[in-house]
Amino acid sequence: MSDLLNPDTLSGVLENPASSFTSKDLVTDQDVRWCPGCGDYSILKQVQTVIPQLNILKENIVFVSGIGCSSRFPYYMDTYGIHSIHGRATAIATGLKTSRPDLSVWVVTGDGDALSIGGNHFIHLLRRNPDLNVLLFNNQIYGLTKGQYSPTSLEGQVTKSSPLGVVESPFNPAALCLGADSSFFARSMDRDPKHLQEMIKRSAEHSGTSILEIYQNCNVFNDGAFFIFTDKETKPMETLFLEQGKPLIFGESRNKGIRLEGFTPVVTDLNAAESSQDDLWIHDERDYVKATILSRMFDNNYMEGHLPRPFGVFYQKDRPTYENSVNLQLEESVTSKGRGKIDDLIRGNQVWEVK
Amino acid sequence: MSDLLNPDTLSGVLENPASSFTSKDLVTDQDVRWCPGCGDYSILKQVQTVIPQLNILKENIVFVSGIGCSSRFPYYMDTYGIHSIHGRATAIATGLKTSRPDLSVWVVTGDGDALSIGGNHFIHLLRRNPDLNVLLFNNQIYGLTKGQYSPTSLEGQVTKSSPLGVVESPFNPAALCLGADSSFFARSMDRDPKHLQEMIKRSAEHSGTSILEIYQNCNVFNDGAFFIFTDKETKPMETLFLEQGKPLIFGESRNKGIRLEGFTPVVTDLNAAESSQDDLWIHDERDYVKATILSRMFDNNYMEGHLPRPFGVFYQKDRPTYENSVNLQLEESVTSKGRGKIDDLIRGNQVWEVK
Amino acid sequence: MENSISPKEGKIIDQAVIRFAGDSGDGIQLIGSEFTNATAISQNDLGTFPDFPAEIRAPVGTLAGVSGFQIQFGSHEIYTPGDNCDTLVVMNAAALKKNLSTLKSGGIIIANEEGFDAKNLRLAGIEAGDNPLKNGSLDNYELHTVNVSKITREAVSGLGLGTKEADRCKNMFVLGLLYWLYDRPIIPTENFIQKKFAKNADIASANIRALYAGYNYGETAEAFNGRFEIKPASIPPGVYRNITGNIALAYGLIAAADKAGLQLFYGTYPITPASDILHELSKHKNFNVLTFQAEDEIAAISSAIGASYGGALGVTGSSGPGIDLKTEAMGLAMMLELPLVIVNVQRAGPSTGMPTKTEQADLLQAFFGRHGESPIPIVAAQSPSDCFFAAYEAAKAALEFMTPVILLSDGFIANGSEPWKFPQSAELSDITLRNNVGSRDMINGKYYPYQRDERLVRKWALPGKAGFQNRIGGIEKEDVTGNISYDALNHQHMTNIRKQKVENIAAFIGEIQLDNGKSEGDILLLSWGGTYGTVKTAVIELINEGIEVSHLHLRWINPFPSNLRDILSSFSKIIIPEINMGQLALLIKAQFRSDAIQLNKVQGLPFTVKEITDFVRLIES
Amino acid sequence: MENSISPKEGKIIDQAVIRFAGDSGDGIQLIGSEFTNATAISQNDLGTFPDFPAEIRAPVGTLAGVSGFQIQFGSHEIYTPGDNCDTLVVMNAAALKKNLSTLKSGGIIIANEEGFDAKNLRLAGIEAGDNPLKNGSLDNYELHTVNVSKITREAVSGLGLGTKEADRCKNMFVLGLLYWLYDRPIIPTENFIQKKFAKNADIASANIRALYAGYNYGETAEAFNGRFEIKPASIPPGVYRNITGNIALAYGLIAAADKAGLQLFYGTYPITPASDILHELSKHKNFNVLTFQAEDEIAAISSAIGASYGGALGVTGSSGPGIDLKTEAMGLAMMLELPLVIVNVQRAGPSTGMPTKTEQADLLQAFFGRHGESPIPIVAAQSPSDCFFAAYEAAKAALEFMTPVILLSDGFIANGSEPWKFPQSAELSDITLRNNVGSRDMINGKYYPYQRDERLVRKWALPGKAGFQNRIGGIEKEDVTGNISYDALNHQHMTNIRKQKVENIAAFIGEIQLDNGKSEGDILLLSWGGTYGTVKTAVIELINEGIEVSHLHLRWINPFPSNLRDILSSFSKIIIPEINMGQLALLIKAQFRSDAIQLNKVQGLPFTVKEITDFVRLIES
Ligand SMILES: Cc1ncc(C[n+]2csc(CCOP(=O)(O)OP(=O)(O)O)c2C)c(N)n1
Ligand SMILES: Cc1ncc(C[n+]2csc(CCOP(=O)(O)OP(=O)(O)O)c2C)c(N)n1
Ligand code: SF4
Ligand code: SF4
Ligand SMILES: [Mg+2]
Ligand SMILES: [Mg+2]
Repeated sequence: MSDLLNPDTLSGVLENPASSFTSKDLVTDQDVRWCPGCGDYSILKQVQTVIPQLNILKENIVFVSGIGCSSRFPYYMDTYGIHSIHGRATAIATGLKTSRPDLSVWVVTGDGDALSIGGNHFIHLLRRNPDLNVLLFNNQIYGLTKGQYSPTSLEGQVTKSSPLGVVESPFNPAALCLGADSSFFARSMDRDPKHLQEMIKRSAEHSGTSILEIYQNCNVFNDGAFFIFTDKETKPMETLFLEQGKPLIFGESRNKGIRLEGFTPVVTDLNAAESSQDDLWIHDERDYVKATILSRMFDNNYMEGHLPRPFGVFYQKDRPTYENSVNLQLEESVTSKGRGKIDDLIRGNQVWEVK
Repeated sequence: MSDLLNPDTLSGVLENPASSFTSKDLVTDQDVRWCPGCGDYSILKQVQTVIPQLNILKENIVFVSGIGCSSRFPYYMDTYGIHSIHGRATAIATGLKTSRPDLSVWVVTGDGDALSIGGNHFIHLLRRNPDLNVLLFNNQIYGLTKGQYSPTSLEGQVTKSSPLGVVESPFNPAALCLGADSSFFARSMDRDPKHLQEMIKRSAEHSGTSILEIYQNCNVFNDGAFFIFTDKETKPMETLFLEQGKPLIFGESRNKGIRLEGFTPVVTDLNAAESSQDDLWIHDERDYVKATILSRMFDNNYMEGHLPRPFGVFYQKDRPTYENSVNLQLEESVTSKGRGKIDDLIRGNQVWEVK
Repeated sequence: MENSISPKEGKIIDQAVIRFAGDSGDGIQLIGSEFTNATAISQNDLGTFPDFPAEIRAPVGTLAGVSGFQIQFGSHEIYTPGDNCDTLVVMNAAALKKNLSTLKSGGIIIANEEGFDAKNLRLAGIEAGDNPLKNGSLDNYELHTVNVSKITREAVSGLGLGTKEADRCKNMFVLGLLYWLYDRPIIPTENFIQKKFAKNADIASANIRALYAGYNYGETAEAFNGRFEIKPASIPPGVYRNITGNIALAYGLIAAADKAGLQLFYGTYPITPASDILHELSKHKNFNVLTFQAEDEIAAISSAIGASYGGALGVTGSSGPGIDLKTEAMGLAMMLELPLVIVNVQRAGPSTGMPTKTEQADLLQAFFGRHGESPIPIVAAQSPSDCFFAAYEAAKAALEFMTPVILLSDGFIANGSEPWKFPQSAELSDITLRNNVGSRDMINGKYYPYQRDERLVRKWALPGKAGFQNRIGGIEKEDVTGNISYDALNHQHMTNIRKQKVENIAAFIGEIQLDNGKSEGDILLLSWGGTYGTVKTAVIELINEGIEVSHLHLRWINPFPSNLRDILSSFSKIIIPEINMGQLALLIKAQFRSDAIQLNKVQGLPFTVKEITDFVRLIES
Repeated sequence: MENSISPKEGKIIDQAVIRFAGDSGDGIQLIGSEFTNATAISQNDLGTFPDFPAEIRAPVGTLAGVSGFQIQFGSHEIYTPGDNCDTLVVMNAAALKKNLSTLKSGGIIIANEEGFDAKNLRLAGIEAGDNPLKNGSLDNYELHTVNVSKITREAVSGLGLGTKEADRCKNMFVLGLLYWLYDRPIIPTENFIQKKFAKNADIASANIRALYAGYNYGETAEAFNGRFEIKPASIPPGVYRNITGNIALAYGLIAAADKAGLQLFYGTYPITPASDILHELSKHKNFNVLTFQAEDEIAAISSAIGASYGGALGVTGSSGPGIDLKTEAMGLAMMLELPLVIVNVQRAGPSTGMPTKTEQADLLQAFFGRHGESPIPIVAAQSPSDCFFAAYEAAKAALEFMTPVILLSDGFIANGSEPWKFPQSAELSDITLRNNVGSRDMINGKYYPYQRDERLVRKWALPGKAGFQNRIGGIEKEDVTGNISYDALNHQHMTNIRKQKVENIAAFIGEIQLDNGKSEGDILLLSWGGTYGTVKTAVIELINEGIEVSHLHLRWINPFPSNLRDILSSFSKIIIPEINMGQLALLIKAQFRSDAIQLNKVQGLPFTVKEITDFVRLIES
């Protein structure tokens, strides 16, 4: 909210000239308690690598998380932080950001935390669009509670709570976000540090709620869920990295391209004589319908003739942020009515005197 | 669940040979307590008109609602019914339908009940896809609590809780449903009885969760929110009625058509010499991308050159219902292991005897 | 403003209770509040209570559609809207049927004749032949049947209004008549009408004509055997206003935030009867008040916790069902040791219950409605205007002790109103914040979020402050450092600290004083929350009768005032009247007096003074 | 099965406590349960308790990563896992550091030498020079340092296993050694291994070799001054199995639904320590058990309510934070008067607290954790095997009284195990359903959902039954008809009925008997829930010492047994030990004995027997 309205909240910044800091400065004295080999380690590292490059004052950064393995994150970041309760990080962060637009607020959450118990806050967050950076650790399992299926677990997946296989069909996070008017959706993975770093940067730069879905390996309860996307062997054919303004190309020797036949994405062999790059689908982050089609490139990777899984920024849209709209109203009412005076308020407009 | 598994639950049906009944048989002795002129009256009437035509046994029908003006509905239907708590009707109905697939379960909910407090259950309902018929009374306001804005209220709308106008952008229910993998979404309105009846029938016929969004006038707290779609004057130009396999046509004398230029819907004047009906957008309920584009024909109707608002079935998809998948697993395990014997279960596989 | 029409001699009475009743559409609440203002200006003390129909509007003319408004006013102090009324105004048959039981025998009935026609009788479920205005069933009341509609139409004729519009002025006719009968100033209402219909002169003058028509009807019709005069009350001198509980509560929050120099962040989800707090606060953005209408109550309290973490005064408010949903996050706030005010405007439960009716059955939930040992301070407002001070105190305690505080109100005081000798903001006690961290709070160069002062209160290092980065969370933490800890003795230590910290608030509250009566003796009435006015009135009556009874009223319930035990042990009988099945009683029995006597009522209604006096007489004899 | 290796003479002792401790990856829980089975087969009575690390696995070798398992067994009845252990097995330095305090002085330590190398010492935060195995700090214990890894590798060599795989057999070596030391049968474990690794013969034989290697090490190494023999316990004859609380609870629910001929619908959301109930139930679909993993706890209980409305036995289960979220829907179920079991496996709170630790601090929440007057029956399981009967009783009461019932368990008994002389299903009492509506339930041709029998219980007309269509809801309703009603006296009437209905369950419970001691006297220990075994053991000890003390244990807490008042009034001192700050104590003080004495512990751990006996001696003297 505006300085005018609440001078002291910004004191921290004022007192401190922009101090630059390194990744090391973001490490806390707490020993990291994830299982050896957990994908969370990589994500933590990439976040600690990227943040110093964003020139934000360290003291203006807040990490808010829910409950889950992923949600232990704030304890490992030497910033301000709240390790809250299951599913509510998004709601807490919305309140914080609305009241303190000057802060850089990050949400760390899991597929269960964000999409199961936190689903309602999640879609309303997207609708309101405050400027939060949401890191959604998707390991397609409940890690902390030791291996029950989550809303992103695959049909048929055998887990502690689905001995005969999951019967529900999983959420498609990209599609869900687009349907809820997300202004920024991107996907990356724990095992591609460079890409992950870039996506973290993009998320941070976006003004409005940015959702970064990160495929994260839970090597204890759902090991290998994403190997097909991360293994040298399979990665080239199974992953499609999106770049703004560039054609959709993938494959060992980037020899495969994707065309749109009507609304249907079709894979073409770029080596084949007849085909050319000219008629390939050109990625446009601003195109909602294209993003929708990308979100539907989500089919079971063990199916014949399936499409590669897209990674990168699916969609980005400029929308007013919630905190701006709210605080604008606040400031306008100050401008129009003047800063409120308690005594006038309490007195109201009809009084009488008893002598 | 299958007869085999629980014989007594079906007793009602067995005792009673398929009894036919009329709309009157659906009326209860409770006097209807909505405000005079409320759109809910029409919806109640259409539901009571359609249901007898569906040849379901009256005793197999259950109406489940949350809290809200709309949610008083079950008290006015002489079927089984639960008037539950705010936002939870969808979850209660899911439990009921999963345990009792033999029943015809209907959910009556409001824009606040379903999309605000009930948002999480709503999207998970769509993901699981039990065979429920959801009637979503959208009046873009909280009626029962006397006029606060809802998640479907328009930006700028002045309500008791937004004296300076709503700053949030509303949910787009159609888009939200598509994003959450809805298998059936349709839209109708309280003031078009014929169309509403048809849509209720279509919803009931769909196997899986059918969402029927009904524009409903709250003449006390949000009067006229939909007049532009319901008034004789404006209706022809502002509404687009979808028919499977038919071109998108609207207007006074059905003289306007909609073409797709790439992904962009464009209005064409059918009287104009050059244009013909041949290149018009043909409605296909099975086309997800087209449904997505339809869902985005949602812009502010007071904007220049805006598109008409679609009504009818946007999208329908065949997906296994949750209760079928669940009960299939249940029956399979009975077939494979045989009906469980308690004594074997309790005994387990390692015992010892103390003499 | 002053009264233009000189009062003709009237029968002098020292108090009166009037009840207006009619269809939701008849504008009953409006004339109720106008009559209230006129009465306030006449310097009578007063208490009011609106009796809304259930939330959904029922068809016109039906019992379910009846809306009522009751006011008690007098030349002495008034603490309740009164038990039964002296004068009952009914706009239709349903209104009479529903409210006759509240009229004293011999009381005055003013009935709108048209409201008793065949149609209205049918809608009220009365046989056509049984018109109570005609069948003598009202013989032992003073019945005045007035053809309000007809006279009103005549009065406004010539202004070119349709009958529908004309009939909308009926309520003003009735108001005018009551102004005459009870000798109230008419000008203020005239001004009010002018302002209200500034944009529509005809409607304005129509209403004003109707108002005077009613007044003159009284003057001329000779129907009434005289009018009444109530002398100004001898209440403390000063400037007064009339205020309802919910508005006072909203002002109390704004005043506290303002005094503390913080933003007020109100995260909430609409629910009866708490919604008016949201409505009021949303009007005052220029006080740096931010209202957040969340998607549900969980997000509501969570957003307030987030705002508190950022340095705002976070507040959340709801009623029964919504409070249930907040309990998990309340536990988090308690664990984080962040300031937060949780407002519960209690309504009749359980479950959805009777949303428009009052109850005080959420006290034990406030104490124990969370898993684990999760102590949270509790303060309960005792009257409409006290909602201001209770809210201010709750916020002050939350900020000064870094803790969530539960503020209990109820539908009765939230919607009820009373005159208020409002304070000046300068008189409000200062609020000392814990957010001024500095190097002195460092332990060799490091800041630990759970360092505590002698009262066991931690500091509030706000994001933006360099070098004070800290992480807090809901998992059990090591004291001082705040690091996650599963250590057995640390858990016991933290459990004790969280308990002790709340008990330390007793010093902040100070000792409690008896509200009335001797400091020791036979009977003590122990009340809390919204029953204050009724019990106070009952005690005054009893003492006047010569019955020896004292009255102690609790505003802080957790912790209990330090001298509560002493006071309770000074009386041989403790009577605890509650609008529940005995919730405070359970706590008092467990801790102080196992022989406490319960007086309970769970009917969605406040106690009547008579219910209390009768019970005490019973116990006493 | 029977023991193949004939027992060599051993020192005869009548009980022992062993604690296995190592890294999460060392397979401690596995050998714990195998040792338990072997002990059970030896016909000793026993009690076990696993001591899991906090939920997230910490890096290997760290204190945070230590996993433990304790078992007490003896030739007499055993009711707890024991306070301190006689033998402590540690696989690494961290395990020793974390658990040494639990070892009796002079106790046996069996240490895996390799687990104390430089790296492991560092990880455990021990100076390289301070290796406890070498620095004499363990002198007053009987220390056995064994090079487990080395011997194990040798034992399995030739099977072509990698060192990693070979080392995975370490736990079997240790198990074998303990089998020798305490003379347990080895064959059952051999069979178990065969089954477990059926698909991988090498791994199987490697484990078996390691097992025997350990056994033989004891036999040959001469390291131990003799082995121990514990004679079979003189426990009631019959067929026994070993069972944990969560499994027993799941079975109890299945048995109840089966007996009632209903589907069991379990709607839940995973949470420690309740998740195992879901895991177990999801395996038994062929018992017509439907498990629904909901999106959150609100949907979990809501789905169960829906299933109950449809005629299933609806059950929902969770722990602290999840229970908070269910409170609103619990109020609805109470209002609807539908059968529903709400399982709360209590963990250490408040807020997220310490999820893997135990506590019984949710009792008052069970009573009062909902807005309004919302009475719900409460039953608390008292031991692992009692979870079966408690669950069965809870379900029976829910179905026969058409009410939600809260079933309290806790992490201690949920994860702990004990031998169980399990019942035959035929012995389980019948369950009489209320769903058989017929014409006799019609009032002139109409069915009203809130007609009641003499116990005030309504009927359960299920959808599908023609002519019995009915609507029920959470708004206050008129008795009998169930129509929405805002009538004041009806609300009082319904409030009383809902209260009375729960009290009527006292008849169903029957009178309660003392667990031990004289029927009147000086001291009564009053316990509830998971403290049963500890208090029982303490009382036996005290009585043997000649201290006069009696023991009463409550399984039903709401309503209290009808004869509770009489029993409590027969003793001069009532001591109430609880793993909370005094929750049952508050209720007992309020209703029966304001002088009750509290013994409270909130450390995430159960009481030790000694804590109880010490306290009683203190009070007694
Ligand atoms: C209200 C509540 N319900 C349930 C839990 C138990 N719980 C903790 S984390 C979690 C899910 C973890 O899954 P996810 O969010 O995907 O995070 P991950 O551990 O996989 O990183 C659950 C069910 C809880 N702590 N609180
Ligand atoms: C847990 C809870 N929170 C809030 C309320 C108050 N409440 C009742 S209905 C309602 C919203 C009604 O709006 P909608 O769902 O759109 O239904 P409508 O009345 O407009 O038909 C609210 C906020 C409640 N009853 N329970
Ligand atoms: S359980 Fe899975 S997600 Fe959690 S820390 Fe371990 S590997 Fe990572
Ligand atoms: S408030 Fe609005 S929605 Fe509710 S009954 Fe009245 S008109 Fe209908
Ligand atoms: Mg996960
Ligand atoms: Mg609505």
